[in-house]
Amino acid sequence: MIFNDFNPAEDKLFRIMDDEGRVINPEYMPEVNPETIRKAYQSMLFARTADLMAVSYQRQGRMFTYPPILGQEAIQAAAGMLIRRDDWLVPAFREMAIMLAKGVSLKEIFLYYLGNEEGSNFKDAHHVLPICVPIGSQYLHATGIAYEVKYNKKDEVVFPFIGDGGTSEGDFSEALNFAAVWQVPVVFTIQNNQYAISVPVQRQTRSINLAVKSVAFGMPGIKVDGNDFFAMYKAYQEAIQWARDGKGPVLIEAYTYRKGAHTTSDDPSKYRTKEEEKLWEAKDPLLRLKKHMELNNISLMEKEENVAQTDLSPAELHSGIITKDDLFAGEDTLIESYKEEVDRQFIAAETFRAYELDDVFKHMYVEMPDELARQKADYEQFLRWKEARR
Amino acid sequence: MIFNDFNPAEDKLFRIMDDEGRVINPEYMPEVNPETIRKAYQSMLFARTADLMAVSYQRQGRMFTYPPILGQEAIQAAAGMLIRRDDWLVPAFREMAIMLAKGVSLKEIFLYYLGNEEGSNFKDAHHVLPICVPIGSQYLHATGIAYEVKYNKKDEVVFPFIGDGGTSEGDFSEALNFAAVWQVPVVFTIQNNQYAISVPVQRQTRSINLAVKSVAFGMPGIKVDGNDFFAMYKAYQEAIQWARDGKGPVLIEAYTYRKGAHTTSDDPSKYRTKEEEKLWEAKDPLLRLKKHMELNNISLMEKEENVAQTDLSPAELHSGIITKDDLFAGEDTLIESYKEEVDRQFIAAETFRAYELDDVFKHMYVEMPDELARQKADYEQFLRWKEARR
Amino acid sequence: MSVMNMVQALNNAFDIKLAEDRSVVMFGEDVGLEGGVFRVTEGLQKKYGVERVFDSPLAESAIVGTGLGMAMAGLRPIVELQFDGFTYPAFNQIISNVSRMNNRTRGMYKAPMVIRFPYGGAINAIEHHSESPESLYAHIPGLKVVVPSTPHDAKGLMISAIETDDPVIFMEPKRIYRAIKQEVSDEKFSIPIGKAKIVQEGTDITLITFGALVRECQKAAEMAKAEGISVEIVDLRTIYPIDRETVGASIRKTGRVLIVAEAPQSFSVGSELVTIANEEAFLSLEAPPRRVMGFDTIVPLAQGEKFYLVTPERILYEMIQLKNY
Amino acid sequence: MSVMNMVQALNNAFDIKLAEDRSVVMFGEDVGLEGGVFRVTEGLQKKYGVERVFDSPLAESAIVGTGLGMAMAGLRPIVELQFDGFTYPAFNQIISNVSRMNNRTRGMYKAPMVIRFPYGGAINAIEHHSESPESLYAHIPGLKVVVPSTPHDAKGLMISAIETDDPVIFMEPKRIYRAIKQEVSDEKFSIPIGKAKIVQEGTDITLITFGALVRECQKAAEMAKAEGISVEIVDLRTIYPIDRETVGASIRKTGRVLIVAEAPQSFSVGSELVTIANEEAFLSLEAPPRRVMGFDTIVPLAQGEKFYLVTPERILYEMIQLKNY
Ligand SMILES: Cc1ncc(C[n+]2csc(CCOP(=O)(O)OP(=O)(O)O)c2C)c(N)n1
Ligand SMILES: Cc1ncc(C[n+]2csc(CCOP(=O)(O)OP(=O)(O)O)c2C)c(N)n1
Ligand SMILES: [Mg+2]
Ligand SMILES: [Mg+2]
Repeated sequence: MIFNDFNPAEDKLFRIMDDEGRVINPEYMPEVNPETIRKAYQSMLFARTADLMAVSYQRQGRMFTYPPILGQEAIQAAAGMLIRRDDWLVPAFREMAIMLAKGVSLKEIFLYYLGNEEGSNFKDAHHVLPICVPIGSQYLHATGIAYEVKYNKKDEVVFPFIGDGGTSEGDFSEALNFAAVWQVPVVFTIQNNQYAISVPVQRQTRSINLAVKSVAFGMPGIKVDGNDFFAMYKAYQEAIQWARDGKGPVLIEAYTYRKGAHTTSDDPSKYRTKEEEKLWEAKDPLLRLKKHMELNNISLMEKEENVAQTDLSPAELHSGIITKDDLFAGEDTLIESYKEEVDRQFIAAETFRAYELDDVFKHMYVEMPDELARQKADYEQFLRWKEARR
Repeated sequence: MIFNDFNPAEDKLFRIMDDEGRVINPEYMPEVNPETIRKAYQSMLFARTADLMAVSYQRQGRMFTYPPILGQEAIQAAAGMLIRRDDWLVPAFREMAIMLAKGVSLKEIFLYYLGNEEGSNFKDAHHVLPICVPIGSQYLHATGIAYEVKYNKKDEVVFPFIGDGGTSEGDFSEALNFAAVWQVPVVFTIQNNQYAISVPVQRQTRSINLAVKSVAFGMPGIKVDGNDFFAMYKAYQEAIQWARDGKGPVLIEAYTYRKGAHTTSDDPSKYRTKEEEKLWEAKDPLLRLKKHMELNNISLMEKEENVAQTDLSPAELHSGIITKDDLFAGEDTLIESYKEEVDRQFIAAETFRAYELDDVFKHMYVEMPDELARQKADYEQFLRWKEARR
Repeated sequence: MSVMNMVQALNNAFDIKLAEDRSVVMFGEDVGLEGGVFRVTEGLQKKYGVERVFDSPLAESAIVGTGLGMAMAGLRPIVELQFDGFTYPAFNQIISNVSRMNNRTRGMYKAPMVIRFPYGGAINAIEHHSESPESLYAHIPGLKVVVPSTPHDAKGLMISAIETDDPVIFMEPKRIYRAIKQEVSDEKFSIPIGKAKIVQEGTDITLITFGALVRECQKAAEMAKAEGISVEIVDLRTIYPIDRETVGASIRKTGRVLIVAEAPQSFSVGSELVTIANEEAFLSLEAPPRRVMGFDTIVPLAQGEKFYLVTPERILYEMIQLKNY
Repeated sequence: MSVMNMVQALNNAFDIKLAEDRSVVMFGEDVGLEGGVFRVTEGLQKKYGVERVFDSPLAESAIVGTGLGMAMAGLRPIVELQFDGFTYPAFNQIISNVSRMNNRTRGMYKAPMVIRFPYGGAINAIEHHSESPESLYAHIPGLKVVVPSTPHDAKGLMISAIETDDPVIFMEPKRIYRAIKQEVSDEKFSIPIGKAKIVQEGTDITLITFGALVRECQKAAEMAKAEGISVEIVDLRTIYPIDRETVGASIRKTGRVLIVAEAPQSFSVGSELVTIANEEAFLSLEAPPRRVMGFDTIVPLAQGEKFYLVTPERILYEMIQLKNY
């Protein structure tokens, strides 16, 4: 069990791959075939493309705000590949990639940031909660959902997400405590991206790391290199197994970095250094997985399947037998196709039917009270007056 | 450092004395002279007397409610002997004994339970907060006070109290987190008396103990036998030193038992067994200290001072040289005098000036708004009308 | 039919719903084994098991927040907050999530849950055990706020509260938990949320009230009779959505209205009812609508409560002022 | 005198108080290094040091709860909650402790602290960033609730808020943080809490409002002039204690009153003002007092805000209804 081998109380960090993409802890390497790795990379690439485009839509004044996930793709790709359709995703607000993996459409996500509640009404996604803005509060919902799972003896696991800053909220602690007391199947993820807006994690807590908070509630915890796709994948595999086996909740700290701004209204240069950003640049999760694929002769596109599994040394790789360019030859074309897809989704969101007065009232209650109907009627009268005055 | 020797992560319990009053961990025995021990016992005896009488006043219908501290006297006696006048006491609601030690009068405590806010307006006590009923919320006040202490470079320590149940509230975690981040001088005490009303601590949390929650916030923690006066005394000595030295906060779990009911409105037989109660009866903190005093030939009253320091074996003790009765000869008389004092205080509370209309309004604001004056005047008009109708 | 007090009537409502609907679960501090500090859930854990009726750790935000999770996943939780004054740690979950999940997700996730707690003064309690926070909850869009005044109403309204798909704040007037006994049907029945009840008809003055103060109003009306004042009493039963029609009709009839409630008067249910009086019956008003309510202060500790609590005599006094306007 | 917007005026008030009183400290999420997400505290950490102006961990209950501790120990903390919708995790500390410490201890411990936050809609924000919770806080005994409408008022009221020994909820209308520029004295000055201001005199209708909507009312009054309606505008400045006298006098003069605010209308500041109109000016009322406020719904996301927000045109419409009553 990695949870035993990497005790957060000793501040151990679980990694499988180093920054150069080399497998440094092969005994923990999950069984993933090239196809899975390729899919992982592609999903990360898609998320990154969508993320960058979202920021640029906002810059163009076509969207109100957006919280980039840039740099946090590996965590969500790993979870996204392992989460089942019946499992529950309980996001905070920086989980675009795993929301996509769980069936939410980009159009819906864009619609939300275009200022329409219909963006939280997921048409195809199953068991995904909406974005939850009040920090920490979603963690309690996850514990409650997991109670239902256990109560009805279902084979489901609940996946709530939170940031490093969120661990300071009382709701975080209460949620872990209730989940542990009830022994319900929750895999709690902390995306520790080092900052809560401008506040670094060192001013957020004095605990040696965030995973160790699990000790306070009697559940396993582990600090994982969040930019290491394989480590995240393995950690989720074991955590999910634990939860599905009825052993209760687990806490995963995914140690990562928010490469972008907090949201499009934020300017990180106010509170962090270029040096720090450069340091983390080298740990970029896509870059690392790409390096790993190159080292292991895994191509971006499917055609290479027959070559796979052969570990080539970097020397061999550079000897010209298989060049880097060959392996990732299709990347630009792929990105172009992703961009087109993202744009299609964005335009679908932009051209979504106009917001109506009824949208303000319709869903406030399941059974609309007379009082709301009255207020709406009053407003309609005003609209008629306004129309007449023209 | 006992905090290193008794790591709560290994579920170690810090004890000095066994249930028979024998010193089992002499290396940790604090330097306390017989006079101190005598004072400790007497203060515990006074608290117990007052506590039992409070319950009986309530039974007589002379007081509305009361939460007994029965069984938790050693914790509060130890803290009470070490807390300085300038240190801050931040109680929950089951801290009668340490409130007395800090200068609150019994009259004031009774007045509070007689339903008068003047019972929280301590005339002689310095740096004592009022009883705080919303569980957990007082912990944050303590952290804030400690910020002021550090800010103004004062040599003070803050002593907040909470119950085992209270550790589940979000405020508990937030308070520890802020105190650790700010590195302020707080000695957090959890009185783990095994129950939160009817809910046993096993259903409150799954952590191996409560002291280990300190790990989540990066501060030392220790689980102490709360019925062992010496262990509590030693633990407080080291914790206070740590805090006063500017090393930040500390968490102490005092492992004890609520021998009485939750409050006078509660009936513990609904949720716990006679066997359990009997088991803990043997660990009674007064009984244990008494046994220790007898074993060590320390008398209840001062006259024996010359005899002290000589450790007599139980055999010697029972050989008739000094009998138990001799050492505690004055106990009944002492209890009688305590009872008289308690009764005097109770009567002073009972005969406190009558509650007036003005008491409802006067303190709601420091600067009373016109609106309140208006409401009061309206009511006075009603009173005049009522008077006239007679 | 059985004679029941409010505690028994509520317990009976839970019993009926627990028996017929496995998605109903109940929890909160001391709710399970002990049956709650007021014994409202007594015996239910024994009958339905610890999975369905259980104690939670001591954390109100978690009680409500996990309850919401359960509700979104398909259960119908009934959560207890131990006292009025301990509902506030859960305030963020209530206002930021419970009340708006349906709106936030355009109906994708509903929040069918009941948040119940004993409320109000007159039990000689310490601080935080005597509060009437209905105005706070009624101001929050997305909630229904219900307050029964009799055992019969408690049962019928609770059944409706459990069955509606909207979240309900259910305030139980603790001072009459056991004070009123009444014949209550043993069968399942429900009373609609959002409809007030005319407790007694009258022609001179309308008293609008709810919960424990209905009884005080009845006493005051009795006293007023001696003064020649004919009093109509409206028991709101539901604070939100408030029954504008019944309230308006009664005021149009009597022309004089006194609002009787226990909470601090400013920015309160009393203010809203004065507004409704204006909006619905302005031309019929023969005197300015009045409020007889708590002061803008904390409910005093036991010794001071006599000044704070609204008594029949004070209601009478206010009615006389109204009459003589 | 300098030309200042509200952000600058507030910053200036803090600067003055930090400079003259070492017991003043400021903290909250992102308040220190960054100067707050709206930059209201910008530059102050640099000037006064990290002990006096600092970032806290992310926990509102703790921000307020530790602030209260500091206040009891003799400091005068000014705490920031990042947005209106994030004040609720601190609700329990505010209602159960901050507002009542003075009362609980009969004056032994005071709670001189300012809890400040940006409030209100119209910035195209996501959920929880557009709320107007003044009615909730005004209903809580023991608090003063202050809302400025101009840079000048913001400075003067903030200085009073810091100096009073009572706890103050200070709501900053974020949509006019930078929208209004004005000459503001560089000297220290204060504006009394609890006194409303007549923004403009008029004879036909009284508009009662506060915060960002004062400006909208001024626009509406301009439009009304064209319709031959003379409008008096009362800017409350303080929601609690509310200035009954100024409000009452104005309504007695005009006989017609419209309350303009952004929060959900039921159980709101609007309801309280209608009540005051009745209590203070019943015999002068020529039409039922009206409210033009938010619906009883959540403030919609950006696309729906146009329906929700109170516009000058809607104010005008309501005034015409009032006039024609
Ligand atoms: C209860 C609450 N308080 C404050 C905020 C404002 N806010 C939004 S994001 C954020 C920082 C969150 O930091 P972290 O939890 O580390 O998540 P990250 O943004 O890094 O993903 C803050 C303070 C909020 N959304 N909710
Ligand atoms: C916020 C809050 N919730 C609920 C209560 C009601 N209540 C009073 S005491 C108590 C149990 C406290 O248990 P614990 O913390 O173990 O302290 P103990 O009573 O054992 O000293 C409860 C639930 C309260 N006072 N405050
Ligand atoms: Mg972060
Ligand atoms: Mg306890």
